[in-house]
Amino acid sequence: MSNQSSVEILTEWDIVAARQLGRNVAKELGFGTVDQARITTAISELARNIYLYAGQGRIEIQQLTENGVKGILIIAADQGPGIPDVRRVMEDGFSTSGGLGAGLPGVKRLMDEFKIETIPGEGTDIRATKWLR
Amino acid sequence: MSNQSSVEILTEWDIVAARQLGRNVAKELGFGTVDQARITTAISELARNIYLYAGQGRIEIQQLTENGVKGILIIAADQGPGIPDVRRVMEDGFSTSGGLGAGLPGVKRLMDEFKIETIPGEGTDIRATKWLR
Amino acid sequence: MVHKIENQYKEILNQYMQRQSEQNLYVGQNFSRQLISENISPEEVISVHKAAMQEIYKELPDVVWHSFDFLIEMMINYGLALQERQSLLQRQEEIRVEMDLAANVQETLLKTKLPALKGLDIGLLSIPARKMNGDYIYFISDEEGHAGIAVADVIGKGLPAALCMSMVKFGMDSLNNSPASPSEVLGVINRVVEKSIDDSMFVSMFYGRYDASTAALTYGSAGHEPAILYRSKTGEFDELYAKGLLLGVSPAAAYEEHTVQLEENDLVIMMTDGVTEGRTDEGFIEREVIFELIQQKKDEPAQTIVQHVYDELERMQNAELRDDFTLVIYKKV
Amino acid sequence: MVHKIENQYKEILNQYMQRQSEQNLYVGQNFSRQLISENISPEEVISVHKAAMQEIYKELPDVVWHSFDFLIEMMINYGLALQERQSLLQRQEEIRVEMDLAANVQETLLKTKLPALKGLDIGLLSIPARKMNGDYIYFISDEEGHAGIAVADVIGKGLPAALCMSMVKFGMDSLNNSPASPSEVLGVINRVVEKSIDDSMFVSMFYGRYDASTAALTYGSAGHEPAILYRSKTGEFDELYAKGLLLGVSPAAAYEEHTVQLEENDLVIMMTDGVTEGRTDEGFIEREVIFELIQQKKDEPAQTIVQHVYDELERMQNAELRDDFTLVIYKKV
Ligand SMILES: [Mn+2]
Ligand SMILES: [Mn+2]
Ligand SMILES: [Mn+2]
Ligand SMILES: [Mn+2]
Repeated sequence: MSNQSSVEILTEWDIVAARQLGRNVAKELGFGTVDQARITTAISELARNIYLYAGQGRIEIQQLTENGVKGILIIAADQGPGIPDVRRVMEDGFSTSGGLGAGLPGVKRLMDEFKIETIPGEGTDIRATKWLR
Repeated sequence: MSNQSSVEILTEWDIVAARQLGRNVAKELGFGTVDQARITTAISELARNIYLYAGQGRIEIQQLTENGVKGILIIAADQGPGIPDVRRVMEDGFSTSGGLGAGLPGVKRLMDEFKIETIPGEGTDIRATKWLR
Repeated sequence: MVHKIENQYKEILNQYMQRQSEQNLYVGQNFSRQLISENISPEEVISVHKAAMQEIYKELPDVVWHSFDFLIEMMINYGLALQERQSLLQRQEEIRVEMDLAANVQETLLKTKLPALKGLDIGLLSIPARKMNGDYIYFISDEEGHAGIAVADVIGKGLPAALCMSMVKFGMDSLNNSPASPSEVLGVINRVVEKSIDDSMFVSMFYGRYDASTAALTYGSAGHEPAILYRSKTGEFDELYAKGLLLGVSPAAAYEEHTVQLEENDLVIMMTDGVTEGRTDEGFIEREVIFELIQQKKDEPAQTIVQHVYDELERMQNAELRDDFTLVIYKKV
Repeated sequence: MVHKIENQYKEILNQYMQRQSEQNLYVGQNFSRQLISENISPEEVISVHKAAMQEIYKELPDVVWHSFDFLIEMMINYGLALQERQSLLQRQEEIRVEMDLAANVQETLLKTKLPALKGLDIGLLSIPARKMNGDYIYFISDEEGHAGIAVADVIGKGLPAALCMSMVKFGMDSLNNSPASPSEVLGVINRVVEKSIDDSMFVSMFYGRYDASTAALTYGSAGHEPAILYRSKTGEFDELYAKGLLLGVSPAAAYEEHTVQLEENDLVIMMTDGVTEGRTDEGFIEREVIFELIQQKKDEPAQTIVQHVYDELERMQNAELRDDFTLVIYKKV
């Protein structure tokens, strides 16, 4: 079962809209305050990456149910330049040492599952899931 | 100019007494709440080290004035077994990875100046200073 | 500066207290990144928060202020852990610089010269999984048209493997550029390895000696991944297998050698297990997949074939190399 | 578990709210260590704090609860930074293990056999400043009573230096245990180094060849710290200086050699600059200090003298080695 909705990311305001959408869904699913804030932060980070590096893209939020467990899936998709060196971007300290924010390792930590597909010149597709414990 | 007072460390209660003495002096000198808490934590750590590893010793608190700048000096002295490998004890992660507390690197970070003298079998003398900015 | 932060914080908090909107939380969170980058500790954040609340809501009961004081005390150890992160990041950077330098030294140390041999087109690639390479390619050649090509793999990765590899190189150097027969070469290196490294370290090696005048390839193996011979005429792939213990196991080990006759456009494919033991989410990559990749480019120069195989295998594995990857292809032209 | 923590927290907070004593803060701070060790993030602490306050002080106005919500949002990035610390600590531990393993490999790789020579008592010590040693001692000896003793130092420390050193070892190995004359040995190693490493890496080396039948020592140096000769009869210390470029600078470099005649109880002291360039808080340690230390133990076995010098110099420097430390003393007995 899945239930979806999405936000196009074009301006910085859309980041806020994506956050709001994610927080609403998370709340509705029954996530506590701290997890709501974590899910929202992950969305914020992904939306900001689209806004800063791809120019435009889309954040999609899906409600999941698997084996009776509910969860939230964030999809961040863009047709931007792609990430040339994924290994490096996923390294600790690469994006955070300057305090630039959580970076992709941060998103991975905030969520339970994380998957990235990127093709240089074609775009990036990131999927991150958090399950309701 | 210096003004001193001290607490013998024999029981865990004495750790609290040393903390109280340090916090009072820090407050009196004009340190803010956060710095008071940091100085107190440093004292706590040093007193706990004495209590745990030397069995007994002394925490001494001195008020300092140097070139018109006020400061607080903590002296932790014991006649315990000494520290066989100071280099290792001052390494990050050595004492903190198990969440055992700030350790000596923590004390060094909480204060502005830090000096350690230790002789195996004879004891340890640690001096840590924080200046009022 | 602290004053500026206090004012900014009060401003942002005040906005949020007026209206608990996502917008205001977004602004707050962005501000928290700035605080981290300025090394503001969590206990300071609580302290600034308390001060801001005191200005905005003077009338709140004392229990609220005491509660913040308690939080400040609780956060001191968290602040220390964060400072530790800073110094760990710095230490990590220092190690990275040292490793890069060491990888450079290793590269210069282990460099080998591609032989220019009539009738043989050689392509090669050796990519370490981490900083330091535990795979190794070594060429020997003489004036009379003989070329020796060795591919070796230290069991293990990283630094310890890289240190061992320097030994193989100097063992090969001691042959003074005379491409001897495989059983001789493997015997010499086996004794060097056996003498110089401890019992837990082993090296596998495949050695082929090509004679340009007869187009015959004589090969031997010390517990190494067999090479593959692609027959242009039939389109078939044959294993070049030879019996022999890993280097370093026993000083008395003996090494078989076999000879094959190369025909025009035949390919000899030497590699390490990093090529054949790649894994995707679905499991190991089948040998047939690699054969397929080679066939796709068989009419191109050897280097193009090598690069194609690497690119495709890397893509299948999501750019995650689990082991050092070394591939040498030579083509009889 | 989370429930247990919430209850404990409420209990401790409640105590503090009743009485703002140092005792209660001490209990709270000890509890915060436990929270960190259980990977409870700062945003969770604020959340637990808020819940506890809500239970104890239901009647507080909404602004208080909003204020905690804002703090939770502010702490998320702090929590992430803390998780990063955990993975950095783990990574640091992995690197430590790899370095230890590499240091072992290096030790086995570079091991050299002390020659048992009539009339010569040898003591030695080589201590790296970091994990990997960039100093090196190598012995050669033959059946006819000749012993070659080399002490080398790669310019630089750590990993890159250690990798270079393996090259010196294999260069020495290529001499096949025949203790040739210093100018020959230094010439051979110079060409190996020049060929194999890049222009930024140099090695200094002192080489002495002792002839047991005549008690003559012939020595040469490639830009290395001069050795010292202690004359037992006069109690004087003489420098054993020989002209020669660092190894690796120029393939054409030539190396001088000189010969001295050893008398009974004379000491030859070979070392690296890690011995002479030790520093205390007061500045460099004077050579005379080292001479003094040697004289104190001159009648003891060579190993005792070496150990005494190291122990005393280490003590003077507060156990902080700035450079690899290598000392070889041989005594004519
Ligand atoms: Mn390997
Ligand atoms: Mn391998
Ligand atoms: Mn050195
Ligand atoms: Mn040195």
